[in-house]
Amino acid sequence: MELELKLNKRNAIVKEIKREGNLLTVSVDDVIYEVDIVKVRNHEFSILYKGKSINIEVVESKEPKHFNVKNSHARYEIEVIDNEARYRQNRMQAGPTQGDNTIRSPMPGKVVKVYVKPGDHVEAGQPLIVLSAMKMESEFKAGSKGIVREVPVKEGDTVDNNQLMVVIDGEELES
Amino acid sequence: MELELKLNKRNAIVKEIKREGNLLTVSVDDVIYEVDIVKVRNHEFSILYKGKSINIEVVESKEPKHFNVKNSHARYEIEVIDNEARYRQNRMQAGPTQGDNTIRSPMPGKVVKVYVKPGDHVEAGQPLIVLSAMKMESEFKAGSKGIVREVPVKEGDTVDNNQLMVVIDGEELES
Amino acid sequence: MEQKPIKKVLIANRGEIAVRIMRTCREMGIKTVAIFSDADRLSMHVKYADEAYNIGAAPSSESYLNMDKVLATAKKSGADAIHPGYGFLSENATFSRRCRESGITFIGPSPESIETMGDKISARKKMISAGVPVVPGTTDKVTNEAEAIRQIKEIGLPVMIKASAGGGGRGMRLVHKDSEVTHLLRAARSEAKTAFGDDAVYIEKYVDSPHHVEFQVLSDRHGNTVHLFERECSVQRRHQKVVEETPSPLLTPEVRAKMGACAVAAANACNYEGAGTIEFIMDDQLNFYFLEMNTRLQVEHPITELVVGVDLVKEQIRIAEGKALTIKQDELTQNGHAIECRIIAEDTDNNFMPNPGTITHITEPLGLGVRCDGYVYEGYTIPIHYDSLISKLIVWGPTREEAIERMSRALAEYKIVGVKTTIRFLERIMENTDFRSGKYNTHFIEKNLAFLLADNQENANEEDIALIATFAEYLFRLEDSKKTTVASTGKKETNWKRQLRKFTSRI
Amino acid sequence: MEQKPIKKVLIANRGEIAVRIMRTCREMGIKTVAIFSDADRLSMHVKYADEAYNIGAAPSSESYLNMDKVLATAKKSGADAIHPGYGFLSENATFSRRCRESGITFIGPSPESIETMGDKISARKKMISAGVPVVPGTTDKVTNEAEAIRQIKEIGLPVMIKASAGGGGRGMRLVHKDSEVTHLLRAARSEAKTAFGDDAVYIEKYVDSPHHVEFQVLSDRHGNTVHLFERECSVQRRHQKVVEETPSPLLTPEVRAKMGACAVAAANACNYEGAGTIEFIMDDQLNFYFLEMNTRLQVEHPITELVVGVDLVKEQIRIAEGKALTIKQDELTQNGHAIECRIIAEDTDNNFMPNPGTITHITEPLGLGVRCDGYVYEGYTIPIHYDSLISKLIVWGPTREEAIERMSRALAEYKIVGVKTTIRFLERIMENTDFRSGKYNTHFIEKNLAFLLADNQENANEEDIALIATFAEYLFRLEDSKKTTVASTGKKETNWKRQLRKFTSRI
Repeated sequence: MELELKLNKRNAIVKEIKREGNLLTVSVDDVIYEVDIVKVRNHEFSILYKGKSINIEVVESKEPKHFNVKNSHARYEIEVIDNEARYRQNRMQAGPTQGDNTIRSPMPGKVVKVYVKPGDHVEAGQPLIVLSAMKMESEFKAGSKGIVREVPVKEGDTVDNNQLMVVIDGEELES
Repeated sequence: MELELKLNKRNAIVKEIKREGNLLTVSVDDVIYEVDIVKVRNHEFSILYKGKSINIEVVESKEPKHFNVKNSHARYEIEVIDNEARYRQNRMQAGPTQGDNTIRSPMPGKVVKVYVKPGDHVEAGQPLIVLSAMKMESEFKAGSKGIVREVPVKEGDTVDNNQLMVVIDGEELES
Repeated sequence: MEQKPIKKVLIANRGEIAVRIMRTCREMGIKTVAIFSDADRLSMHVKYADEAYNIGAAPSSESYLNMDKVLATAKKSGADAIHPGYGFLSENATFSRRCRESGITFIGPSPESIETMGDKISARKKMISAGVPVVPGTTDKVTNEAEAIRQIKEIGLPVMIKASAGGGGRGMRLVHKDSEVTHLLRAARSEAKTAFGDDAVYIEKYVDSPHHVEFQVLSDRHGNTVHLFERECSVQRRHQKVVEETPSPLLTPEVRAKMGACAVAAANACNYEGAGTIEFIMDDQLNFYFLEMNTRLQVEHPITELVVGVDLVKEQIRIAEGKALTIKQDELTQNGHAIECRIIAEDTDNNFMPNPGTITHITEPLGLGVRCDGYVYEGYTIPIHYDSLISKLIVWGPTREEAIERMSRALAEYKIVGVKTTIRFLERIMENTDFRSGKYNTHFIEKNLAFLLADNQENANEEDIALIATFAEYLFRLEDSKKTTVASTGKKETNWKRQLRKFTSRI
Repeated sequence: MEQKPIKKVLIANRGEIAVRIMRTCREMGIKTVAIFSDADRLSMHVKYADEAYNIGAAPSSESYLNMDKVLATAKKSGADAIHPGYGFLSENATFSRRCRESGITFIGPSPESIETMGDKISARKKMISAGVPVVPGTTDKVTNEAEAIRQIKEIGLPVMIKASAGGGGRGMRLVHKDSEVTHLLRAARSEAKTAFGDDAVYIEKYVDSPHHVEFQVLSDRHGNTVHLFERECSVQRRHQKVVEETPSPLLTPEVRAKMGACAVAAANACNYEGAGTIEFIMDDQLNFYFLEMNTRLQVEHPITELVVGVDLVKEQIRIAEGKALTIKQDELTQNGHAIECRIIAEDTDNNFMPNPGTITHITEPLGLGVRCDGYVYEGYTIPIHYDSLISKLIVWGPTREEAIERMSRALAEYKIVGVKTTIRFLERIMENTDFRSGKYNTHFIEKNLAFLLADNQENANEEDIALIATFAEYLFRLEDSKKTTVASTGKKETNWKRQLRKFTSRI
């Protein structure tokens, strides 16, 4: 198998060369690695590479095919670039993304204030909604000018992680 | 739902009377209990009964429909008596059980010695097999007189928990 | 005096502190009663207690802060005492009074002590009369310019001018130089006038590069008070303590003795009973000033326990029973060094946003000199309604250096998956030279923020290894998905299975 | 003398002790190398180490005991020292010698010390010449009856007569009364003659109701030796220690001082270097006799660490580096009380059969004064090949009583699902009056077995609650099974799902 993975600005090709039990030989771009790799539990890998014992946590993030990867002292966000991702990337390059004008909750919380309703004109930077979690309040602002299309939450609602809170129509409509 | 449960010599009938969210009302024989019961994780229940906070561990044992149940200071072995179990119980009362002459491993281990082979006549108490686990050896003896029918393990084998090691034919054949 | 043994304690709190208090009760053979809101049925303190009662809806105001319900539950359960923990009702004089009126022992100070120390002005006056240094400044408001300038001269620069009616930073000016005095004073008064319709001001000495050093005290009702030395709490972010240690790397034995005497005097001045903390602000020259008194157990009390060898909750209970302290001041010593790190559910990379959610995995650090006071467990969902403190990691070592090394080791062992935490941020604090040298004040985090947020990248290979692990994750999931076909799905399907299905359906 | 700093240590061990040693190495900034057998790829020590190398098949003889492979791995990894832990190669003089010959620092004593103390006869003679009391008895074998009777008189009853060529209990007689001497001596000699063709015997004082008390020592190569007081290890089952505590509830300060001096003399007599333990047997009158010396770290070393405040592994490493001890005997004190309980994977209800298997859940106890040195984790399968010790739970308290209460509390918090363990058995020990009063000897478990195996049943309601929980388990499973239909199953299916399916297919 071969896979394109994106880490910051780097797009790396990882290719399986050989696999025998725990021993996996792969190339990462031009470098060949032979590692002893075992999945300890859902999120945890134990890797032995040239004798070094490395523990790596691989957790899928909110975004599909994005992984938060941690070793003992560094963190990486790695994206799997497959055909679907490439298609999405191309679409995003084609025009302004609809995502810019969508406010989603970055964490579970309670909606304590909603400043706008569908049909309102908003300017960039205008406060839209206030979310409270763990005794801290966070205000969310419009990313750019537009018209509020949808506010699927109301004051007092409890929202989940990554839940849609406000949609603003900019120049183009969501497809 | 109604269930017959066996705890030592007691056969108790537990019957669901009402259930609303975590609140479960049941009768145990003639006594009615209202409990707040939640399954915390696979093996763990949290029960509030008349204010008392009780943590109970319910783990299925090797035997089908037998549960090892623990609270903070006592252990119980509880068996679900359903039609299948009743059928089994009746059969067992009808004649000597085949199980008496079957040696199974009580734990994972390594077979270090096999004293018998199929066809051997054995006396009650005669050593059949030695299992080693965690630096301790345990010897298993014949429960009664008979003829060795099967020894599906050999020296050096690793056995799992509850794995069949020796079968001895007594007066009757296994059905 | 009357002694009243405590047999059953209601803990009017939740989270790690409720569990910590119950641990000591269990060791003392005292029964424990938990109270819980609708959001906390599966919280650790409910499972840990001997008894547990629901007292209302998730918001604190409808449950943990509802005095009527708390007191009614104490009555119903037959609890003879209430331990308030920290936060919630712990520094509420009314609650202390209502406990007394209900015949329930409040494990904490009298309402009178709480009231005296809870009001900043009255506390300041008490301290002055007890001979405890306070931040130099005007005791009453100043309404004319000449008097203000005279006061500023007397206090000495730098000073902070604060609008008497003020708040939120308006009408406030920091004065560093003589030449600025008149100009800034007028600016402050004018802004105050506009904002609050009142140009009266207070003037206070401004403590530059301040250190936050606090002293633990214990007082019984028989007139005995001891202090259990200091805690250095200068590692703060937005006035929230992040790391605490004892002994303070700053104090000399002489200053320690002077501050300890002041702490005892402060407690005695308000007829204190129980465990309390005198907070001081200190400058680089080790001048110290009374800041406030916390009339309750502190979050960071465990570092004192490890270095002094005293169970503070046990002492609180003994004092509340009316017993005399058995601890003598001259028998107390500081043995070794202790550090506490607060493990908080927040996203340090995203402006320290709180990060509630479900713990999918937790491995707590173990071994010599490591104590972990937490309350979350695998599968537990941290509610959005309460504090974001997940646990406190406390280590002890014979020296400060060894304690820091041990803390680094323990933080590296600490694994929490499912919510973002401050663990890595704390690891970076332990690696920071300012922290390691012990030369830091309350500006520490602000000053070192870039360092603290950065990763400690070792070499390029590691990036490749991370890529390989991700590759393997993708590969293994793909293989699993080929082996399994889920025909229909039910509630019992594990998260892992559900994610797997979502994931593979996208491939 | 030469000092050689240690930068990288190979730990020639596995399980909890390997992890415990690595923790200290990490705190000292020393790199660690793990070795592992085929059965241990996922063992905690492999994950904890900086480097890890496979050294062979599962049986110890082919891996952890294979000196060639261990030494070759040390060379390959560039380790400059080897820590043997306990068990395996830790008391192997040949291994200590081969390390020395390979230029690798052996963190432990010289081969000569190991040899001297490893041979019972030579150790006994060394002790006698060093003035350390040994169990009174004949130094050489006795071949005639008159001489035997003379010796028995000299030693004093009760005595044990043992066949010189013997073993397995044959030719052994315990003599209590004068009137039995001749009769039992003849019986022993006759049986010895028949069994071994040799009627020579040894005679030893029989220590009735014996206590096992041991002293920890540290010796450097500069001639300094200190003892770190005693550990009481009389709670044993089949000569395996189960619970250890310090201080011993038995010793007086005078006897403690005398034993400590003997322990130091014993270590000096064999030119000891490193951490070692002198084991004594003691009778109810506090007469004590040298039993043997363990020339390595003990399983129960943590209780000493908690009470004396010293990291013994750190001291071992410093001594091996050639540094002089910085600890002075007269600065050492026993601070408070510590107890260790060994958590073992065995079925106490089924003749203490070992119980390897997969840990499906683990919750370790936390909080003030609790230390847990373990190595298993959720999802880990304990191999059948090695020791059944899962972890050691160690508590500290200011007094013995408080330590016992804390241990009870901690044991109650300790949850392990998937394998049977000694946790409940240990809880019962903490509840036992003989143990609580401190009046116990090595017969303790045997004497109290019925109590220790019994449950502590409170009332009839509890039985009903257990029935209700089982009912709910059945009910919830049934409901889940109705919601889910698994069409095909793959490898990734969780245990829970698989069990559910097996279970419901039977309904």
